[in-house]
Amino acid sequence: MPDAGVPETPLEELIPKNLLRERPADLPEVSEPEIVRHYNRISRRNFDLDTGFYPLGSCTMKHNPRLNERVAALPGHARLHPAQEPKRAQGALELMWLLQRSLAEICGLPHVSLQPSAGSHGELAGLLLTRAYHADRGEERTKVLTPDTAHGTNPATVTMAGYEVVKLASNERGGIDLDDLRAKADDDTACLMLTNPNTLGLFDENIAEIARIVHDAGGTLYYDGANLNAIMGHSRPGDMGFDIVHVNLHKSFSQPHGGGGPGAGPIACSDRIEPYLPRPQVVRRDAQNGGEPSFDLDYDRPKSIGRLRGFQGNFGVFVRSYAYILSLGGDGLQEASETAVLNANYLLARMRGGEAGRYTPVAFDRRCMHEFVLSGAPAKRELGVKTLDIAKRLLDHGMHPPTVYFPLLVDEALMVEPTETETRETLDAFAEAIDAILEEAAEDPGIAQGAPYTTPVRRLDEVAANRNPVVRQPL
Amino acid sequence: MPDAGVPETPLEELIPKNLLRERPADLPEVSEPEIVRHYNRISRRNFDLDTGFYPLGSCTMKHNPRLNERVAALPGHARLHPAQEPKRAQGALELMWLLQRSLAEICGLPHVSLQPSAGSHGELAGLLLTRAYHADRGEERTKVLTPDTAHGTNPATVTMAGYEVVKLASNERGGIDLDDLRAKADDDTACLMLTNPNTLGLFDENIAEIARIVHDAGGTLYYDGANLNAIMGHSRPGDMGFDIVHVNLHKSFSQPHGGGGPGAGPIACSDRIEPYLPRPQVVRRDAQNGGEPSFDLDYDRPKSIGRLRGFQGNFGVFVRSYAYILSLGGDGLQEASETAVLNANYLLARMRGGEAGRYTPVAFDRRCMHEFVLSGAPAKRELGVKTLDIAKRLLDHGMHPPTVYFPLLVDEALMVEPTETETRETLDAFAEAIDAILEEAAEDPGIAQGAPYTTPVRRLDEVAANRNPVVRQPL
Amino acid sequence: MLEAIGVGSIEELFDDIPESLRLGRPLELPDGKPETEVYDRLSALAARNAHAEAETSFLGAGMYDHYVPAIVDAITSRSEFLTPYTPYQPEVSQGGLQAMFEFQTAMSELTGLPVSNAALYEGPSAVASAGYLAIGATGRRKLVASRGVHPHSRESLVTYGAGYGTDLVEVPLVDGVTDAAALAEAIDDETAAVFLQQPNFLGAVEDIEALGAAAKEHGALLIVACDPIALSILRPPGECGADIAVGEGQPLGNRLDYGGPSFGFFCATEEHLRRMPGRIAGETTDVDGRRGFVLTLQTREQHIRREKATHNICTAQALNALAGMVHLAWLGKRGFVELGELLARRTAYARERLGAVDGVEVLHEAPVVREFAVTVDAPVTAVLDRCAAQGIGAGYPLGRDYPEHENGLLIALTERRSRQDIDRLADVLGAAVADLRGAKVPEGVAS
Amino acid sequence: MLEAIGVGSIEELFDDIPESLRLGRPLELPDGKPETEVYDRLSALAARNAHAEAETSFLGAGMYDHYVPAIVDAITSRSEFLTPYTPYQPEVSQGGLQAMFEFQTAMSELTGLPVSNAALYEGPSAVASAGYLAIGATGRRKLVASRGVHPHSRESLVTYGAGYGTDLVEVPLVDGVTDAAALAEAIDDETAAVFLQQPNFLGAVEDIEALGAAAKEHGALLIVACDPIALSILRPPGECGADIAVGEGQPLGNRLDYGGPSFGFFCATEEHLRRMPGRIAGETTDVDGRRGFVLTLQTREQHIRREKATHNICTAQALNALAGMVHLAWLGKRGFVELGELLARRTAYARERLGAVDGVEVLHEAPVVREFAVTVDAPVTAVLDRCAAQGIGAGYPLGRDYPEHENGLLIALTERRSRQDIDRLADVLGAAVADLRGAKVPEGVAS
Ligand SMILES: Cc1ncc(COP(=O)(O)O)c(C=O)c1O
Ligand SMILES: Cc1ncc(COP(=O)(O)O)c(C=O)c1O
Repeated sequence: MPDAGVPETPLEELIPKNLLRERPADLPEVSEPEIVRHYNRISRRNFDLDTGFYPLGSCTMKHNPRLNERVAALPGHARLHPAQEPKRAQGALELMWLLQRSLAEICGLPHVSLQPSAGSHGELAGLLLTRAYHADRGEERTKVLTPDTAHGTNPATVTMAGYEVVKLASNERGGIDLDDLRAKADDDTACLMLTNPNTLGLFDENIAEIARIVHDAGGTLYYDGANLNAIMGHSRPGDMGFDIVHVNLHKSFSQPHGGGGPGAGPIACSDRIEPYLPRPQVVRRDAQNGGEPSFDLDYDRPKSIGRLRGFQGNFGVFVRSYAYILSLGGDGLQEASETAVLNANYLLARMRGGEAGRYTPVAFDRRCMHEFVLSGAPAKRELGVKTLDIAKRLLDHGMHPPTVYFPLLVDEALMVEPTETETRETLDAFAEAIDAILEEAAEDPGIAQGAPYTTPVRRLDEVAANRNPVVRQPL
Repeated sequence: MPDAGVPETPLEELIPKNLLRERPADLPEVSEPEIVRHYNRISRRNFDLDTGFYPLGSCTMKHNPRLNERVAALPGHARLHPAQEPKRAQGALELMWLLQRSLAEICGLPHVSLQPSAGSHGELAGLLLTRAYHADRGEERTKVLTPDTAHGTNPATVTMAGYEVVKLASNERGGIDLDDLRAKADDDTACLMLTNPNTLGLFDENIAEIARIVHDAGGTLYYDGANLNAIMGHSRPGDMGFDIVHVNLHKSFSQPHGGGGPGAGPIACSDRIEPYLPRPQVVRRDAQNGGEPSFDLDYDRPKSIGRLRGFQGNFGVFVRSYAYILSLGGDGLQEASETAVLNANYLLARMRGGEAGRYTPVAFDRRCMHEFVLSGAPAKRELGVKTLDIAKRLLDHGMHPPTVYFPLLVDEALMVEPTETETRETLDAFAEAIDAILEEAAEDPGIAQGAPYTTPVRRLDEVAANRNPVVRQPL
Repeated sequence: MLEAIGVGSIEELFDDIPESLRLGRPLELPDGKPETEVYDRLSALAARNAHAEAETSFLGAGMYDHYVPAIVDAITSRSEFLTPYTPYQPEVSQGGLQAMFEFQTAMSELTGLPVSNAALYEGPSAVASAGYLAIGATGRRKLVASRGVHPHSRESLVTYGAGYGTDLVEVPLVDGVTDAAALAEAIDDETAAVFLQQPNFLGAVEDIEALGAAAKEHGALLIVACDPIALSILRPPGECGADIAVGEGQPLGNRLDYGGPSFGFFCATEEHLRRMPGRIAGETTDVDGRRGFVLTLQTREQHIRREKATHNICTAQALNALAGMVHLAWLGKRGFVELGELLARRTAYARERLGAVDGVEVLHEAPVVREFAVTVDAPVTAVLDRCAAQGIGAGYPLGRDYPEHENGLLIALTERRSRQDIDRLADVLGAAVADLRGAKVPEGVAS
Repeated sequence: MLEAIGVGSIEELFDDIPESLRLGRPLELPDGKPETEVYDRLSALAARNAHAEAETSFLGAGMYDHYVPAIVDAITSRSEFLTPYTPYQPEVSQGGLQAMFEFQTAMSELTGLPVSNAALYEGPSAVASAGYLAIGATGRRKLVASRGVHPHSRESLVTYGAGYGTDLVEVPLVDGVTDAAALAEAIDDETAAVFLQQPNFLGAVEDIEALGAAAKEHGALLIVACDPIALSILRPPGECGADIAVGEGQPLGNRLDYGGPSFGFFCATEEHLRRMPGRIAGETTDVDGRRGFVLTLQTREQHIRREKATHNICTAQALNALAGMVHLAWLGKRGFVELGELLARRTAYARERLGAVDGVEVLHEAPVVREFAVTVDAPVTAVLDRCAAQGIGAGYPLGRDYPEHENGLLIALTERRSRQDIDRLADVLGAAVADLRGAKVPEGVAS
């Protein structure tokens, strides 16, 4: 600790004793080398994307370029105080403005707010925008439609935003059942929240019609951008008719996932939603006298839904994602989506054959976009091996399992998203591992049922953890 | 690759074809994520200090503070060109000058050159200085004395510097046999190279007498600073009578070892040696008009032995070591040595008992300084388990073995240097591991003989590697 | 690969997208650039920010320029922590889970409350999330907040509250601290929760226990937003009757980053465990009886309970929470207290020193830990510009958030601001005020 | 712990040091400082250097401001590579050993020679070490070096040679390249080795094969120091008859660092394998038949052979060699060639552009890859100062090393210096020369 350099007044003379702590917080008291060893050691008990294949569906575990970490760490970014006067933070504001413009172009919607901190935060913003939009028109609507394939954050957000969930059925192609939609879209419908391609990895071809139905009913259309990685440069939510979009910068735009964050969930929207965007908004002001434009935080937004959080959002994430967009460029982003879709379809094609084709068939027999969903139901039925067992056994093969048991629509679901940054060799190895696991299970299902064997710990007792929660080290 | 931005002239028009490469170098052609995965994966096949105990005798594997990496990476250091004009590199030169002054104080000798790149480079400098010193006096001496405990670099340096090695015997306390020294020190003696404490971890109490004998014979006294970590702030080579000292910044001054470098081996010397120091030398020039002093590179050193390498030395290492010296301060360096000696003696005390005391007794039954040497001879004789076997079995205990089979003087040597940055718990665990190995070997020597079992690979065939060297990937 | 799929071109893979919805042109973004050019471009942008390496900054207002120890970067930049996702597969996520468990333990210690989650996004949204919990727990819809609560937190409460239709009643400050009488007055049996901040936005240490009594009386939850660094020396909210303690985690191990990413913490009494938002790591054992950790009480969460979840949060700020934990471990039990003491002493010195400057008046005399408020006798924006020109970020102007303190200035310290820095601030600020005293704010300058 | 040892105080542990040799006072160094203060102190020093982030630098002369890709830092900062020592225990050092093996493979590819070691300290001392090998291999003591060899290398040869008593004969350059006739003349049957540099110090590409013929004739070893980046497009020394190729590895993945640490490489024909200095990783198998790597041919080394070792080197520059390897892998087979082509084209452009500037004359017309020399018609030190004031590091003044080119300037490019940078250099340099033409060097300015 530095020398205070000022009088060593007893604390009690500065702050009344009854407001002071009696006993210090019981923190560890260890030397720096011990801290380093501790965290280095436990770090090795993690599986990570930089070490192995991580086809976690819906999560877009693409490579995280280290360049982005480097530029985010520049002192001009990392040590910039969020309350710095805008005129002394022009670089940061310009960066945010440029990112806004880039995302607007990618989403096909003119306005962007970078404030939300993750996808679910963007969803909440989206529904609050919808509410403000309707309120401004004197309407009060109470329902939000979500398909049965929706990610859990969608319905959870609906509730948080004070709406009621109305579930939509899927059709036989995995898209929205239009009849069901027509039946449910009415003047109480505030919004339809949709992912497209959806969580089955399938593009809903009826999207234009869906948009028409919702808009005709007076609702807004919200795009859950978790799957944007499939369509960058190919198709834009705004062009599909969506009013509001969130983008997960930690998915399509390469912010590292950090073991569960940080991320960011900027939202893009159409003109009619714009007045309600969160406050403050980053704006460019053109110079009166033909000079350089300047950038500012605009608080003067009387219809704004207000703040969703402190300061200007997860700026460090913006730096990384903007660096990523600059690195790839428009051409590179388009190519990234193409390769993501190519990789998924290649892997799907490989897995249509072999043991996988038999025991874990694709849930909807179509070509997929950037991910696909298998059903482990036959494996469960015929081999006695559940999706969970397959997932656990994959760990012994040194790979991270796909997302499992989601979407709910698919029995024993395995949701596979390889991303564009994997090689064909890796995809082949994955397909082979699944085949090997199923083959082995046909011989002896007990092996998968007891897996994993080679991990730092084996299957953990989650029931006990829930029943008798120990959520901190006892004193 | 950036756009050239200039005409795409065919290469052959710029450089004659016969001077151009016909086939490109066969480098890997892989994507960034694959490179990251490859190196992350193989990195885990290394044992490292940040993860476990590494008591490699003579190597001072102390904790490497990450602060030092941070300050070395500041652009003002990391992107400073070595040929920058001194007036535009004042910060770097001042840092070097401050490091020189610090090392001079620690070594007790007035002059320092930072140029040598490691200990052995410093040794070479030292003998070339000795040669220049004698030559300047019209003397030509041909022999350098080294004790039988000397590190291999000492005799190897003697040969490289064009001298002949004369070996000195050790006495029963592990120090230099004074009679042998008296017999061998004569007017052909250029130098005595000594480590003190020596490689047995023992301080040679006769050092004043040794210095007298060598100096009387007209030789110089060279201090191999590998063991400086034992005595910082307690005793100084200059005060012991040494003329030239090298300091391993990668040992006592916390530069990370990097899997075998980089390091740096600055040398300190007395007034009489100073004229011969390598060129250029960092100097401070006081301002004529009472202003700030400035720093410069002094090339005008007519008696200098010249350059030992390019530019100014391993500056990045200087930054780290200077940061380390600032962090610890004079008080902290002294305490570091105290704790290093305390830790070694504690561990030695622990190992005097138990199985270790019986099968791997300390080679010289004294208190030690910062390290100590055990002899595995009884283990070999009585258990059939060699020092190598014990070392390999330690790997299964998750610890790096001590230095083995050095110093040569000790049969089946195990040289243990715990350093000051280890905890008592770690020391205890090491002692227990050795006891466990020996106990196990008493039951079944085959276990140690076949060890290790839990490492990425097991014992490797070094004989085959030597006999039929494969030193690159075949095309 | 196309062959294996059975298509002739990559284009074909996009056939499901109706022609009319295809973009049909390249994105209007520049082409990709090599790493070196991207680096140069971003460096050039970064160079246009007056950051805390370039000026001596006394800005605080919720985020603080603490020194982030080098080991924080070393540990959080390890691939093993940086690149996995949420630990859905605990067998290969013990590193992250154990770090969460340690974090929960530390936050529980800091706040004096028995349970902590593994972090939310950041401070103000954590305050709003606490409001959401209170509404669910009490079935009431009225929220009462001291004006000492961070303006961003109060705004977030209003924004979030728009969804479920809450009222926010604000209670004024007197002499820098929450007006106890007005607070008691504002709380009634409809009140779901009462929000205080410790220290409050003006830096003053509140008497949480005394203020909270009225909340208890009416069955409202007492929710305290706190600066985790101040909890090194202040009585923890859990010991003052708080039901929930939340806050901005940035001061623990996280860079300023122009406002994020950082983390929000959320601690509560045992009673609210099953209503907590966000991930929680719990201890358990594996089939071989080895100790291990899992994400626990997941039935609170959106991926299991969907519309019945207690919150919608999914991706949070795990890496930032790890940074916080490493920082706390680095400080250590003793060092953490020493840091708090250092700040309290330097802040006391600074307030006295600044208060003695002509044209600068201390805004309140309440006890402070690391931040205090003054009023300058000149247009504050102009004063700040003058200071900035001398390389000093003199503080946060209070005018926008507290119109009653038009020329108010909030001045924050960290261990990076030495006594010499404080003295220099006093000199530079004093000179600026002296110069500008009586000057009018030129139109359009106040933002 | 003292009790376990059986002493009463730590002091006692130092009893072996005679009283008269104890320091008996504290070291005259400041007391230890907290991390934040050390950081500030070092930052302040760093800020006083005109580094390549702060100016547009055309300095080269053996070290170059290439872009070091971010993954190099990410990989070399991993504890697993950063903190172990030399892989004495191969079972737990396969990461480092495999990296060495890959590095050896890459350097062998670059130089066209079959064997490489795992790196030496840096360039000039590697040149000197090659001289030492040549003397051992030939039993001769005369060394011949072109003046195109880096002055630091030639100086190091002299320094090292003082030990074993060698003569260094220097051969002049004509028209930028080694004077072939003079070289042939200088070589005789006493010559142990002939040293050339590719490209040479003035940036010129030498015809190694033609020049080397005389060495072959007299049984002298041909030793070529080379810029590894230039080897992307130049005929490798191994294909030009070189026995040994050495060089400064900094341009591969290593920061400028004011001159170090970087690495030196050392490749040779099979014949010299058992005389090579430094570590060498070799492939083998373990007892279970798995592929693995070990340090091999250790009987060359000091720790085994002591005074009979082929060199004294111990700690070398393993981490820097790893950085070089990662950089090469990142560039890739194609990218590496593209880099060489880019440099050759920009350098050709730059030489033409600069040559057209009034008062600037191209020093030689020999082919160049990434560096070229000019003479300015004004005192070069003053010219450099003018350019520096405009934020341009215009190059390396040749005067100290080549008095015959008093106002010579060596100008180097990397992929970081764009065409715009070159144009700006031309303008700024031109203006400076125009201004200073005919001016006298003020005394004491030339250093
Ligand atoms: C389809 C889908 N929607 C929404 C989310 C929520 O996004 P976030 O985790 O960023 O809050 C996710 C990801 O986790 C998702 O996969
Ligand atoms: C006693 C001793 N002397 C000299 C050296 C050589 O030092 P370096 O490896 O830095 O060349 C070492 C270390 O390796 C050593 O332990």
